[in-house]
Amino acid sequence: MTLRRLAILQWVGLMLGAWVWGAQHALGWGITEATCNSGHAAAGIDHDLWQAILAATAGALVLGGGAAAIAVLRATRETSYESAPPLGRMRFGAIAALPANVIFLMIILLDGLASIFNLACRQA
Amino acid sequence: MRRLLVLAPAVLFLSGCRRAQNSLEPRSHQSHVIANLFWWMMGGAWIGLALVVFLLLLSRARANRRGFGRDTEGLKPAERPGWYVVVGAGIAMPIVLLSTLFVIADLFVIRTTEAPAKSATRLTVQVIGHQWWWEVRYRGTDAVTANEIHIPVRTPVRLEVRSDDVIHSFWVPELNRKIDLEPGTTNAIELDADRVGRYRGQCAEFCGLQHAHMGMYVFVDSRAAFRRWLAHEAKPAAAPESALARRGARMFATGSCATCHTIHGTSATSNVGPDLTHVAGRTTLAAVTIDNDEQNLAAWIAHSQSIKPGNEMPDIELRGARLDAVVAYLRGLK
Amino acid sequence: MTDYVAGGRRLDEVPRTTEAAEALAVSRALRARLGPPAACWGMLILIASEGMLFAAFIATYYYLRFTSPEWPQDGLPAPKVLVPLILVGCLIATSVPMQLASRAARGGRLVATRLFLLAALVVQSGYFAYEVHDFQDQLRKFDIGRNAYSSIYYTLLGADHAHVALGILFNLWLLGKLARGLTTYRANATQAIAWYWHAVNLITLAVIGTLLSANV
Amino acid sequence: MAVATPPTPTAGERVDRLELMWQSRPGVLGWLTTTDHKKIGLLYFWATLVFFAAGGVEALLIRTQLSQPNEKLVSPNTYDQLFTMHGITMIFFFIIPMSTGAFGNYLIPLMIGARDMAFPRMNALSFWLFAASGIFIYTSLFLGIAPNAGWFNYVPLANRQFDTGRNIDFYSLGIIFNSISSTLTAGQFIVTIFKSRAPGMSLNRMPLFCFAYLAASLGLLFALPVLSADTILLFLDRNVGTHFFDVAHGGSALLWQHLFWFFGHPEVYILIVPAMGIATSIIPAFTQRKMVAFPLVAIAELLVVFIGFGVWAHHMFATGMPTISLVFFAAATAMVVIPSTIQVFAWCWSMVTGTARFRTPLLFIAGFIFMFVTGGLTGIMFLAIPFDQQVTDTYFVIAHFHYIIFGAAVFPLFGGMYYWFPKVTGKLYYELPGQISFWILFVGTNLLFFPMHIVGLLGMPRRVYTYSDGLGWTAYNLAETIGGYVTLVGILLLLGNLAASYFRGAPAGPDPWHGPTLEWATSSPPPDYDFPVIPKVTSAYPNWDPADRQEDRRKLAEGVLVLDEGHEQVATSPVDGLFAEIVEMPHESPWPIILALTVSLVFTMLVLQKFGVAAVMAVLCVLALLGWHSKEPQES
Repeated sequence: MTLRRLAILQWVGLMLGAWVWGAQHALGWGITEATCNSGHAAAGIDHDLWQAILAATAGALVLGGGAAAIAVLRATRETSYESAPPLGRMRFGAIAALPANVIFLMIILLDGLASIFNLACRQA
Repeated sequence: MRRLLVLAPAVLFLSGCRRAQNSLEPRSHQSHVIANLFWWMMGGAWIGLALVVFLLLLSRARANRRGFGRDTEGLKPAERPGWYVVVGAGIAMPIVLLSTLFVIADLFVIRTTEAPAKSATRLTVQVIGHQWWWEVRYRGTDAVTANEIHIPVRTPVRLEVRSDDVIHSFWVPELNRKIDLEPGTTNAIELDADRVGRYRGQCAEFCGLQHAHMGMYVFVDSRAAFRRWLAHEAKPAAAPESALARRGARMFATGSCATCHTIHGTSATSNVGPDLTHVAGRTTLAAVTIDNDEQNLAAWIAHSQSIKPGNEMPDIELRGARLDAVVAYLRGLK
Repeated sequence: MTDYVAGGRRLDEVPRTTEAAEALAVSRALRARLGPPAACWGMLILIASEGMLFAAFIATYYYLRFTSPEWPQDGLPAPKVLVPLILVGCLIATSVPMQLASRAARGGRLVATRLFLLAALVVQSGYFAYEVHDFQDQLRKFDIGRNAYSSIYYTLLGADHAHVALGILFNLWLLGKLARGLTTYRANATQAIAWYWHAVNLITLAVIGTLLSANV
Repeated sequence: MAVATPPTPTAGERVDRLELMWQSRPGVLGWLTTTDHKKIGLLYFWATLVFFAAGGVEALLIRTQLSQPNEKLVSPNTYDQLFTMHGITMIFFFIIPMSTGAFGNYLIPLMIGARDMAFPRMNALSFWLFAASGIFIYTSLFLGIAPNAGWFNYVPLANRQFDTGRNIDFYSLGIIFNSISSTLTAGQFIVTIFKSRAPGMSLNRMPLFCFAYLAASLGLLFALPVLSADTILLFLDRNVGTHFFDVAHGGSALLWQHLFWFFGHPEVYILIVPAMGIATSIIPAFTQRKMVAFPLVAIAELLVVFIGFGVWAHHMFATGMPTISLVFFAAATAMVVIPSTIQVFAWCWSMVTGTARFRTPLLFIAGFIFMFVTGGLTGIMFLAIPFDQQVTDTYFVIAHFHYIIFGAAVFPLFGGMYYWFPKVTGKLYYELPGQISFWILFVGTNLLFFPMHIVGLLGMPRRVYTYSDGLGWTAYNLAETIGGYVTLVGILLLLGNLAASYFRGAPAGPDPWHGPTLEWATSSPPPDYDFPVIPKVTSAYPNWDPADRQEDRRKLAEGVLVLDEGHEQVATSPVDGLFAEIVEMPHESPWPIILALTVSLVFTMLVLQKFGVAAVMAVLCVLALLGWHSKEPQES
């Protein structure tokens, strides 16, 4: 694998999950507000369906990010995360990306589960 | 006289009654599940803390050993165990535990504490927050009271709360979690008490100078007693009986009192302050700040600003016989 | 000396950029440098913080919209669509001369830099003048204190115009500097200010888009 | 005869030239115009200590008022101003400026092998703005019209209708004023960490301290503008007649809370992350062991702030939002814990498998871990929405966040004061009093804050100026008050110890702890130019690479990377630390303090509602900026 593609994969692994979760968080919350508030946007949204689609897409993308990180890990098997850049830095980034993506995936799954399981617009 | 007989048992019961607001002494299904949730979480918390303290003590016990794990002397400590600990105890374990807690609390427990659906309960009580007292109305009746809410025992009650000025928060820990009183929107919460008694509550959202003195009592009565109370509360005020009280009534209607307070069945119909139609039937004054007896009532009328500084009611220029008259009248409003 | 390597480069390859005080030296120094100067990073910081400010205002707009039964409130007229869009188009077009100016400066071409900046400045000033005039017109129709809609409408618009005005001041200052020749410092400034304008143009697009969304 | 070729200067001569190039003006004028990150760090340190004292006095007055039921020490009005100012002071004028302004300013350039910040004059500006904003907001307290609606200042209580005085205008303007300063500091750190690292210090070789400060700075940069937006809207509502928060005219009261907590929750992580950074620098030094799972700790420090942006509504669980909205924030609240657990176990395991020397700094870090875990475990409980709704706005929450903000955010600051004291002063502190001060603080803090959990569960709401007897709160409150005074004793002992050590301490030498990072590679206190040679970096623990330090000494003799021909600093590429360019750095300048003065004039006029005059003052600011940029580096 070329160094350039490796670099791209490393940044995808490190950044994609973060962006995806950010978007899913804002959108998902926005959908609930739009569904339950008096504003126009409430018109005809099937809340649970949208949340399901959103969570599934976001989850898949985060998994993609994780896969990218793993690819970098395999490609840099014989370098240490302490060794010189760019390879050392890439391995470093890939290692760091794994827990990040796991965490983002968990949040997205819990979001989807809870927003669908709970009754729409019941006041907590 | 008959009215006195009705109220007497209640008064006797209250005199020997606890005044606490302890979230760990649940008196309703809702508070009960919340308290259970807490006890479980606290148990887990102690275990977690113990684990970390153990590691800290372990490091202290093994401190100052020569020649072990000094990167700086080329004696590299093993790397792998550290990774196992961090990934296992630092990532895997908490993810499992936290997800479990999330599912239990926010998917299942929350079903019990959520606001009830509009049609779910037969009785609906409206609570309107004011700086710094609670206005209480009973949907479908003329009953209006303040700071002392009566509900029937073992009966789900839908409480609809909103605020007339700033944000307050309705909180009676022994009966349920809290709910904010927002201006412009109506929030709801369910009260469903297990047993007869008096439960103390207090405003929980900072709402200005006298936030500290914005208490309330929830009286959980037997269903029969509640029906009697509600029926009586919905009636207009009793006519003054003694001459003194009649004089007080005139002064109330013509004086400054009527500019803020309502007494049903009289010309006083202003809604700035609490409704006084049955003020003598309440156990406390000024939102559970002082007990409702003759001296306190007189003191409150004459010096409310020194009892509850900054509250909306000014010190009234009534002294001596004139004050006694108004007090006599109000004490008659059972 | 020459055989020393630090941070992946032979030391004699590394330029002393800020010394350059004359067009040719500037272009040579900047070609030898890696990546944009700290000035541009500083500008990125400003852009990030201003971007968040507008993000907050725009979020406010939609939060108020979602929570109010009618929008615009009190039957106020929704803003006109065509003219604002054309104007924003003109403003965004100025990103081109700004970018060209930035490249010219780094290439040591002083005259070109001045001309591109001037071209951009003319359009930007025209846009600003019209918008200020239009702002006053609208205030006569309904004022900022009418309701929440009018409040957020004028706040968003006013904040955006303020940023355009600031950019115009930047360009004036820059032209003043460039009147006394080209230095690395001025080349860096041109690059950073070009970035500022790209950001302001995008922000303007977002703001106008938000305000026009009242029509749908 | 080699007369034509001048003799190459010796190392000594080169150092003399650096001295000459970098020395700053003597005396008061030198301090007013300095751009030296170390001097600015010290200015921050002293200024924030003053605010710490103010906030502490406020806290003790609050505790004394609550020591027993129906106490009448202060009036309700005074009490409201006290707890509001206590919150504002400790967050905006003590912890943030102490951890970023003081520690960050002093240490970041030393840790990355730079000679100064990327924007030295902007650095000075941010300090003077900070000082001015502090004076600005404290003026209101001395006039008796301080902010009085709590540090999160909910509307409508804070709006004109219910708060007619100037109090809240001081709040909104003071907050914006202070945000400008914090934003400058944050941007400063981000650019410095990305652009000024010594060549070769790629991201995977950057000290964890810098990761932590990068995280905190990014957090500030993206959170503060939202707070400014919120306070701007409030200022407009109160002074221009807009209706953002006015329900009667289509506004929303919850809007304030959303915007505020979008800032407010990241803020609490921003408070804690520098503390984590200090912990990750003290632990390796006192265990002589590299941090376990370095990459995970690094990413954890960034993640805790990033995910912290997604949890804000867990401060609003009782506002009656729909359950399906709340769960998004509850889920994030659950998972934001993971980065912290990663770090806790990394710290603990490093201490277990290293050779821990429990000197005072490490004691404070151990105390920090204990307090952080305690506060964290109560924090976890808030992801259970029903329980959060039961205890929110009670003393249970007060207990939770004081364990985090005092126990976890401030203890490492104390530990750091001891740890870097030899570097800053060149003297050793007294060990025994140091350890005693720790134990007093540890006991006092737990006595002060632990009973708050119980009293909260017993139903005591926060922000009550008094309470009546017979609710079962009295004994706990008394205990808390006693704990408060014990804590005071501990702090006084700590400061007294440092003061005594400053005058009588034994000389420390450059590296008393055999520390891992570059600040220990230069003399104590560091010279104005920080390092005679731009250091070579091949790992995240450069001071434990003796070969590289040898090479630095050799380079000095040969004059390689000494940069003694100008007031110069290296700039590198942001990710891999490639050597990008050599840039001339600005000298000390009067413009920062002048600009700060003009800005304070603007804010003063705004709070006096003299908007026309304020506009004129704004023109002065522009003129000051023109003066600032009148001189270019190559002209110096």
